[in-house]
Amino acid sequence: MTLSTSMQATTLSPRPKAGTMDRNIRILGAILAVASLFAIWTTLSITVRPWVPTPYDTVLAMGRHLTSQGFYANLFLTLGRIAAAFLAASVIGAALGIAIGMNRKVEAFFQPLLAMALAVPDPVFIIFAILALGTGEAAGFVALTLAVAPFVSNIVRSSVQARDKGLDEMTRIYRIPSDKAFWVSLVPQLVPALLTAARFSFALSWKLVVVVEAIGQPDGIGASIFHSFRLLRMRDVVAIAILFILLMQLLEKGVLGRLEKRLLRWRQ
Amino acid sequence: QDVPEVRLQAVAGSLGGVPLMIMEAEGLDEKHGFSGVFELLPSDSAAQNFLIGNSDIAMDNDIIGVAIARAEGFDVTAFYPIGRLYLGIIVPGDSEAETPEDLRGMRVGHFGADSGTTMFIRSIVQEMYGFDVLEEYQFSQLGPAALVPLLEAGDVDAIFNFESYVSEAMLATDGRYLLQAAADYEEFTGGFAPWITNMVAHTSWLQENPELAYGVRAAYDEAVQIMQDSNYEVLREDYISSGLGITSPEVLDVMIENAATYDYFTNVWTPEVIEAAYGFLNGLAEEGRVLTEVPEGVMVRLEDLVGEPGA
Amino acid sequence: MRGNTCRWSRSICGCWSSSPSCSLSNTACCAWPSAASSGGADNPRQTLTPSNSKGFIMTGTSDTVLKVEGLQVSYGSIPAISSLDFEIKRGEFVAILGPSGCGKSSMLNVISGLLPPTRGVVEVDSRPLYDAGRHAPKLGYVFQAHRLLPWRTVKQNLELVLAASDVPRDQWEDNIDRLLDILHIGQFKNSWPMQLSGGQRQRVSIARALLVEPSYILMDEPLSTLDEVTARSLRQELSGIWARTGATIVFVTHSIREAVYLADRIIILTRGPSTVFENYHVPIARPRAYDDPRIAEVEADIIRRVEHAWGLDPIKQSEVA
Amino acid sequence: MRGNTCRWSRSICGCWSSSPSCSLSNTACCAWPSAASSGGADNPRQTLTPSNSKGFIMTGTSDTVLKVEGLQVSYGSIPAISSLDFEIKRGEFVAILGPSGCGKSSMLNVISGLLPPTRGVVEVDSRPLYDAGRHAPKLGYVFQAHRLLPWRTVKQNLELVLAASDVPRDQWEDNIDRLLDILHIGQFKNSWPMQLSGGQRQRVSIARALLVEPSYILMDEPLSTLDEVTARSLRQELSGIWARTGATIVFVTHSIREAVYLADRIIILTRGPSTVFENYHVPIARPRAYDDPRIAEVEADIIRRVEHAWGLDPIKQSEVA
Amino acid sequence: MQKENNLIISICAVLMLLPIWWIAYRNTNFIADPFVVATALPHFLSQADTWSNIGITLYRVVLGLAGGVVLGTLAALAMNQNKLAEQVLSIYVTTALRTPSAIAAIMALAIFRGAEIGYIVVVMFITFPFMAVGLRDGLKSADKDLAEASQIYRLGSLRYIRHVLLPFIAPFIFSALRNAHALAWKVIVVAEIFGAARIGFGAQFDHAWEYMQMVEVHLWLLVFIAIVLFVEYGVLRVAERRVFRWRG
Ligand SMILES: Nc1ncnc2c1ncn2[C@@H]1O[C@H](COP(=O)(O)OP(=O)(O)OP(=O)(O)O)[C@@H](O)[C@H]1O
Ligand SMILES: Nc1ncnc2c1ncn2[C@@H]1O[C@H](COP(=O)(O)OP(=O)(O)OP(=O)(O)O)[C@@H](O)[C@H]1O
Ligand SMILES: [Mg+2]
Ligand SMILES: [Mg+2]
Repeated sequence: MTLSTSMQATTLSPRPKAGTMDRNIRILGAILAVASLFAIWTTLSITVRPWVPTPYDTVLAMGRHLTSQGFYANLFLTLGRIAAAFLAASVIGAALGIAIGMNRKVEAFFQPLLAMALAVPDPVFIIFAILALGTGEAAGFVALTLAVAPFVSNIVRSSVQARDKGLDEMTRIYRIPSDKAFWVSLVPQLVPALLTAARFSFALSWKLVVVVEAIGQPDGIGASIFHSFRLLRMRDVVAIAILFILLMQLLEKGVLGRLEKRLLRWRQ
Repeated sequence: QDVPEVRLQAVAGSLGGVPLMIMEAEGLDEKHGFSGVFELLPSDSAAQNFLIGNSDIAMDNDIIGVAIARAEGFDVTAFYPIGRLYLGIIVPGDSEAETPEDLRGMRVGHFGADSGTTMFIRSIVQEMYGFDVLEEYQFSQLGPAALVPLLEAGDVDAIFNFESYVSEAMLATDGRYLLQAAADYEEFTGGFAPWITNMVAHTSWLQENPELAYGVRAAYDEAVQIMQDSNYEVLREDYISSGLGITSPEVLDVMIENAATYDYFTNVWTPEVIEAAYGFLNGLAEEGRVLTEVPEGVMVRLEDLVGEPGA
Repeated sequence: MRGNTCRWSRSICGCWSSSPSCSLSNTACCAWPSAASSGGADNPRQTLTPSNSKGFIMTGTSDTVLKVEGLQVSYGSIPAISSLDFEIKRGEFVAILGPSGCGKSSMLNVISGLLPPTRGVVEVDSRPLYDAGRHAPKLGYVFQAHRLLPWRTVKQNLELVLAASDVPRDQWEDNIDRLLDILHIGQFKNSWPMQLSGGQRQRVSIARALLVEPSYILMDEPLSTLDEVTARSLRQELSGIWARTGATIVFVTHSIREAVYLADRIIILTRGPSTVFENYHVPIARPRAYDDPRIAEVEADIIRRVEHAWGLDPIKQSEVA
Repeated sequence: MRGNTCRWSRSICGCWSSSPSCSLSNTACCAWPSAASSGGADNPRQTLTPSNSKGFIMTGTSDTVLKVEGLQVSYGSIPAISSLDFEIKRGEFVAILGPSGCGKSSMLNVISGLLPPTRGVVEVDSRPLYDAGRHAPKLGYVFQAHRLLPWRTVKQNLELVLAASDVPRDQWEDNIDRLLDILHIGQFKNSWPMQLSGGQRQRVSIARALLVEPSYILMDEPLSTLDEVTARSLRQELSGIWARTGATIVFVTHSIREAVYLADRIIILTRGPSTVFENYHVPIARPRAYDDPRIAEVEADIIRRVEHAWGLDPIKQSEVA
Repeated sequence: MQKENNLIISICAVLMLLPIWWIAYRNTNFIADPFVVATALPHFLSQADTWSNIGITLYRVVLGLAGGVVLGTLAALAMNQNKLAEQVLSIYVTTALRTPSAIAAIMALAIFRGAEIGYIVVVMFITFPFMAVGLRDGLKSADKDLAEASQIYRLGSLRYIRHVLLPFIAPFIFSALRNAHALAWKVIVVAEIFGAARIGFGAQFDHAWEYMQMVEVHLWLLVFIAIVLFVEYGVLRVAERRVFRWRG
């Protein structure tokens, strides 16, 4: 494989009918992926019985959940928790990441703390938060935020440090007030990193919410999954997980995907 | 050596492990024809570990769990009882509550609606007092060990827990049983109470190793005998208290007192008891929350499954 | 500062475009009187362009607005500028000539306050550069690389600096349009920088520097990426703008002819680490014509001087294939 | 391709530096015979530089190596090049002149295969550009912006392209050193691009293009950021390199004089979306001297033609302040 | 000078935690006395057992993380090169990304029957999508100009990736690596807990937790933090400083 051939694929291919081609490829890709996943799943469900449920049982279970009241209540509860934690972690993490990236002193102060925060196993965060704050919503929220924010700030920090310093100088010369310069010069440079961070934070929030609900909350999707697991109902575990994963995927594609398209217009 | 190996597991910190500790310390395994590999596992992973076949016999499964596993296609069965219901609702000494009914609307800590402890307490309260704790109590969920500080800090008004945490909680809060599952239910039914833990193994293992199964059973009987003979003072042995994670002698005092009062272990495994236990399970299945059906063979007598010893 | 604004917007609305209808004393589109000129008699322009109003930005009696003394710049331990001394008067048009890598961009960065000097004094308006703070004069800087924000269109890039200036908002649109027209890039107002050619980007950068109505304009090879015809037209425009606004311009270029055509004085630097090789006063009266033979003469003269000073091997024309 | 390598390394080791000790027929440091020249009689250079060995890269009988027919380039729906037709002969030195934004860089990008044409044919060595594949000729490209890897030192940047070429490793160091010396940036061999001035970066980019011993060299305003003295020296070097290596050079510039001095032919483009305005054969025999009055004459002639064609308002010298 | 100042600040930040710890200890009943923990530390560290547990977990993390990084990088590259691959892989990545760690751990336990490889696979499975997403986003922002230059000089894919692309996305790689590394430690703990590990850091930690041996819990946490800090300052920072020398 030479560079020129591989790059022609990305930069040189003429794209007059890109629309339909793209669509076909997307559909083909989705089919390929889903089919191969299905094959792997089926194989596992035969070889690792009864741990891995059969796709058939799982689909039935999905149907059952989709028609039950409790599922939706849990769904919205968990979504709410994820949204709250995701927002808080993204905002705090991004703010911290920017501060650290801009200033060596701030970096020197926070970097070891962040590294430590990253090191603490999630269950510890959660349990300590519950012990300190009681078992209300606050504990889960604080634990999630504490656990996710350092990840976000790491990503943002790297990007801040890689920024184009020439643009900083330009804004200084033209006396663009620093708050404005922040929004028009720095933040757009960080957009790719912020989007990555948002993806990260969204994904981690979900992973953690499962643990939080398993350990400290009697309700929500995570609790349902763990409850099902305790009862060894693997088909329910997988069914609930898949349903929720699909929903989250829709949300991410819909919101983040659209945002990305908008924010990166200038790159064409 | 040519003595076959048997891998036995119990949940770390639970009383189900005490017979194992005694077997190991007193050499009861060799005496009964097997060489034991004893493991105490954290509660999060104990069930998985047994179900995937990483140990031969688990000492800490309740019959509800066995019924669930069987229903889901795991060929496991309980072949001997172990622990009585050394669990219940504990309140601090200054609590005004007298019966579980008084806790309605109050904050109660437990470690999961799907845990054996909660399920037993729930169905017993349902039967004795006619209400569902899951609906009437404000639950907080945390691991069994962490519930004790929670109660001590006053974050909850009561907890559902099992020994030795019961003793720890009593000591820490000068507390008492609001409901002692075994004693109160026996009193209510006039004799029968389900037990909590069992010796559980895969059916195939039992069929392949009948002598070993009998050997383990005998070793357990002897271990229980040792405890009862010493009036549970044997729990003061270092290897047991450290195995249970008890550091203070005061907790031990409470525990030994509780043990003497409520008797921790049982080896009554008669068809009648098994019958009654099936009845209990069927009751749960009718209600349909944790169980929808009671599969065959949740409990077996070795005599029925593999024939008389030495046969 | 209202006066300032008006002065600029007038020049934009009336005189910047070199259409024949624009006479030099045009005051039509600004009510602010242009007659109030005073001071700065030293400046040869004064006598040539009576309508220039630079008297109004003078604040002291001294008309030395930029003083560089013993300036030394090192990157790490490596010197880029060894020692510079020069002064620039208010309203002067100074060109900087120097071999590539001699420290011209570094010098502009010091003057603009972006780069702290390693040693030496830089005074702007009689204040040490770093004391200037809020009083720092308004600066336009055409960087050597364009430094446009790629995520803002041309118009948005320009609006950004306008928002930070004190040009009233209702004049933005007009000023932008006129300036882009002068620079022949009117049709790219709504393009992203990525969609522009090299020369077009550079012209947007020039527009940005002029838009903020600066009293100092630093330009780092602003016309180097433009074709001759466009460059000539822009040189002429720049000359006109300078004459009308009274701005002080420091203009780095590699085109000696351009320097001679535009500047009052050419500061010629030595090879880096640089010092001032010569302060060359351009002996040609204004108005000047780009193809005036005197300009070619002066150019040749300067070439002769620097050829030796910039220390390449003497050029061997005879050997060229 | 061994011959190619040798041809290049010879020129680097002996003749690129314009030291007086280098005679044009130098063969001292390369054992490969230089006498085997043939073909390309059309090329005026052939008669002037007998040692040039370009005959060896000719593969067909036609000496048209680049053919552009009906080339159109649009970005989205906006046309940048409306229709270009021209041919370039093997070993020709062609300069491209055109107003800023007319599509010169776009054209080089098409020729180099980076940008697919919207319409039209581009043939290199009689092969459609996109069929060339493995046989694609070796290219050196001096981009308008330097495009150096900021995380590699000058030397590392150069070694990277050498590693992808077929220059034997034991010649790298020498070739790099000589070329950097020619470009007067020998002392920056171990600097990061960030530590270089604009002109220095550009020169590293030139070094990169020449190092790979290309048979085609595309240059997009390579000397625009250099001072006059350095630029003159480099023009001369480039001329020499071209003569000795037989490379085909397409050279975009805004300096008409530079174009006249260097090129056999100047393709003058119209304002964008561009077409060919004129194919201007430079009527001056080689060797040429940069300050030859004939060059100034031709320059003035071209200026006159394009001034009108490039369609700015006629320049009003008289109005300049 | 500057560097020393920053070091002092870093140390202050860490030291500042000690009084906070002490205050927390005084005000809660589940945080251990820092002095008791400090006294227990030497003995804890002198036990061979401690080190063998750390060793086994380190082994799992290193192998799993290495696998995750390689897999994630390959996936990101493939996604960047080819639309079809992007579509297929993005579904795989999403699936892995959204699988709760505990479920992954349990499944791996069931599939690999508690074998060592199971833990490694879990770490790999959980870290790789994060690596892939981080890198893909980096690749998307890759500089087209430099790609074109590489094409002109026919660097070939390998050289292009090694010398142009990788350095360009290095900031993304570092943040992805940092995060994947932290995640790996978190996951291994969950995997060891739910995967019924006998030895290893998570197993010991869980064990201590089960018994509410808070001193022990704190000791393990300290070890944990020490390791991650070591990787941050001993490995990542050093590498970062080398790789980003050119920024001056
Ligand atoms: N990526 C792009 N997207 C849209 N339009 C573009 C893009 N690149 C160039 N153009 C437009 O195409 C035209 C030609 O651009 P090009 O860069 O080829 O000009 P040029 O002749 O090299 O100019 P210069 O001398 O200023 O470098 C310009 O009008 C420019 O605005
Ligand atoms: N950030 C830096 N770090 C180290 N050295 C630098 C840095 N910037 C510039 N230099 C060095 O300082 C010297 C002067 O650079 P400067 O950019 O000021 O030159 P210049 O006169 O503007 O050149 P040009 O005409 O090529 O733009 C050069 O030799 C350059 O290598
Ligand atoms: Mg410069
Ligand atoms: Mg161009």
